[in-house]
Amino acid sequence: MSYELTLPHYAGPLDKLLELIEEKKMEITEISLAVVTADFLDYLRKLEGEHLDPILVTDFLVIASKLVLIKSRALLPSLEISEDEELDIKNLEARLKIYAEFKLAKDYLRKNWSDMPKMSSRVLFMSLGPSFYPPSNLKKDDFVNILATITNELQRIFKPVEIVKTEIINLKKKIEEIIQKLTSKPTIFKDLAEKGSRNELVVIFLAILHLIKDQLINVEQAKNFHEITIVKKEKVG
Amino acid sequence: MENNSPKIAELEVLLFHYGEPLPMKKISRLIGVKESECKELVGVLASSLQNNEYSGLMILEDGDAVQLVSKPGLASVNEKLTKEEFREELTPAGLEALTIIAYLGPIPRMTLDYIRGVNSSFTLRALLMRGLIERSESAKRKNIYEYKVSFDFLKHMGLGSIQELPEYEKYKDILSKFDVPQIA
Amino acid sequence: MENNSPKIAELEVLLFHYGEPLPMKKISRLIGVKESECKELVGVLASSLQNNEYSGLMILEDGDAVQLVSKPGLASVNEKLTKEEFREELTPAGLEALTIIAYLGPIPRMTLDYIRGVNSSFTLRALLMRGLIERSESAKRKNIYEYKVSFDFLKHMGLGSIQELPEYEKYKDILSKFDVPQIA
Repeated sequence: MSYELTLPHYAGPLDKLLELIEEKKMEITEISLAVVTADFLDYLRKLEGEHLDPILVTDFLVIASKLVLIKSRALLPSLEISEDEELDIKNLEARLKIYAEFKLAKDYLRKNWSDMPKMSSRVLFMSLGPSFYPPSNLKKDDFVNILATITNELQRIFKPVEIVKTEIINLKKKIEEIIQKLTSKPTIFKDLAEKGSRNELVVIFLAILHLIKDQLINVEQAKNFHEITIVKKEKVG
Repeated sequence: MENNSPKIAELEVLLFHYGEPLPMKKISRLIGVKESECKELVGVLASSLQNNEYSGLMILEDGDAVQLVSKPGLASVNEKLTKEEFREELTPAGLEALTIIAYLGPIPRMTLDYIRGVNSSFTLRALLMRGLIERSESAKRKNIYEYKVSFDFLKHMGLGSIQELPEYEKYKDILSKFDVPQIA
Repeated sequence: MENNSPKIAELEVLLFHYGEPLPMKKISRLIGVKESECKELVGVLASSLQNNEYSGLMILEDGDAVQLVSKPGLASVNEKLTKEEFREELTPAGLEALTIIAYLGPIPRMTLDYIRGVNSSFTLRALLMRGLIERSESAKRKNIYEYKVSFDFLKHMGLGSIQELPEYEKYKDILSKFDVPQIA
């Protein structure tokens, strides 16, 4: 229940994304998504800092990884992406548009909702009193079967939440790793991705964007289609 | 004469809601009219229902009390519905609720809803009507009803007491852990 | 066309007696008409009640089931009758999920998650517990639940049916307009 009960004032990731785009007075496109990526990540980091429900953070991370993919392509046009990822980008655009459409409908519901029902009805067989009609489809042994099903279901639902899926690597750890790897001499961006998997690349990008925000490093891209080099910024003073 | 129709509609809602015969005094108080006026309204509603061939309802006046009931010619269809409903076997929802109540009873509806993950109002009412469960006001909390299986049901299942249910202690323990969290 | 009024009166009596939403299938069988004819009778009764200013009752309907309830306009009497236990406040997450389910229902959780961009399992569970939505197994795919809003939802909104939501038709088909890939 935590989602419902502890986070009544937190909007979901699409809500936040829409808000950021609307703030910039932009249409929902791949370009505008790339533009607001850094702000979105910034917000996500704030959420993480508040130790909120891991499910919510995971929801944000899922969207964040798609955004970073979009951002990566905007920064690195040479980046090859798979058909699935291409679809993911198109999907995020479509989802956000659908989500935006539902905002009006949501307002209507909010305005017309009455905490107390506006109509009343009668209970089942109001005019009858109770009598005894035992079921014939229930045997003593059925109890245990029914209970086993219920307890399995409960255990499934209330199991401890897997904080982040294996695909999403712990951001903070990654940031620390990158800082450690960074020396004063330029490093080729792709060298940072040890296994070279797409997801890792994406997470690294995410981390780098954080670092840009933190002004710890400078990102230099000599020309379009060139590789990005990362230089650790000298501490001033 | 002013337009009385909202008051007449309100009168019908009152009778619909309570089901049982309502004293004229109570009606006048609830819809905010004088008792003499109330009698008039009852008269208008009664003849409106009587003359409406689409309506299956009528007003029954018994002394000072008024009741909304079905027209006499139409009782047989209701009997058919009642019989069918009670002849039917319990639904999966009914079996599930009955089992949880047997092992955890007496429990309030909230706990039952929480464990089942769905609203149980209708299911509870159906089990009550079949005489399989009973409800009573909670000793601890006012205005909260608690439900347990009926003695008749236990007897029907060939059980002398709740404790004779298969694996009673085990499941009572497991399910008790999923009690509703204390939240405002 | 033959005179339908006795059937319509029977229909009203059944709904009055049963109280809860009554499946259209059951009604057809009990009053001995085809299901298509039954839908027509429901329509006639609904508009007869709606147009009768003396009547405080109306029909709630969702295509599968029908319920007799009080009209939403009669707020003053309704306030006096409604018990506090029926109070339901919505959280932002609940409101968002309800909106999408109201317009697109019956929908599987995957579609809801996709549109909201969040995992909705706990929100769905909370709405189910409060009786504002219902779930049933998908007709097309086994082991997949689909969710739709309940009659209680309609009562909080003051709507006779889900089709009365503004721009219902527009939203109903919204997914097909956006070239959304196969989901659920």
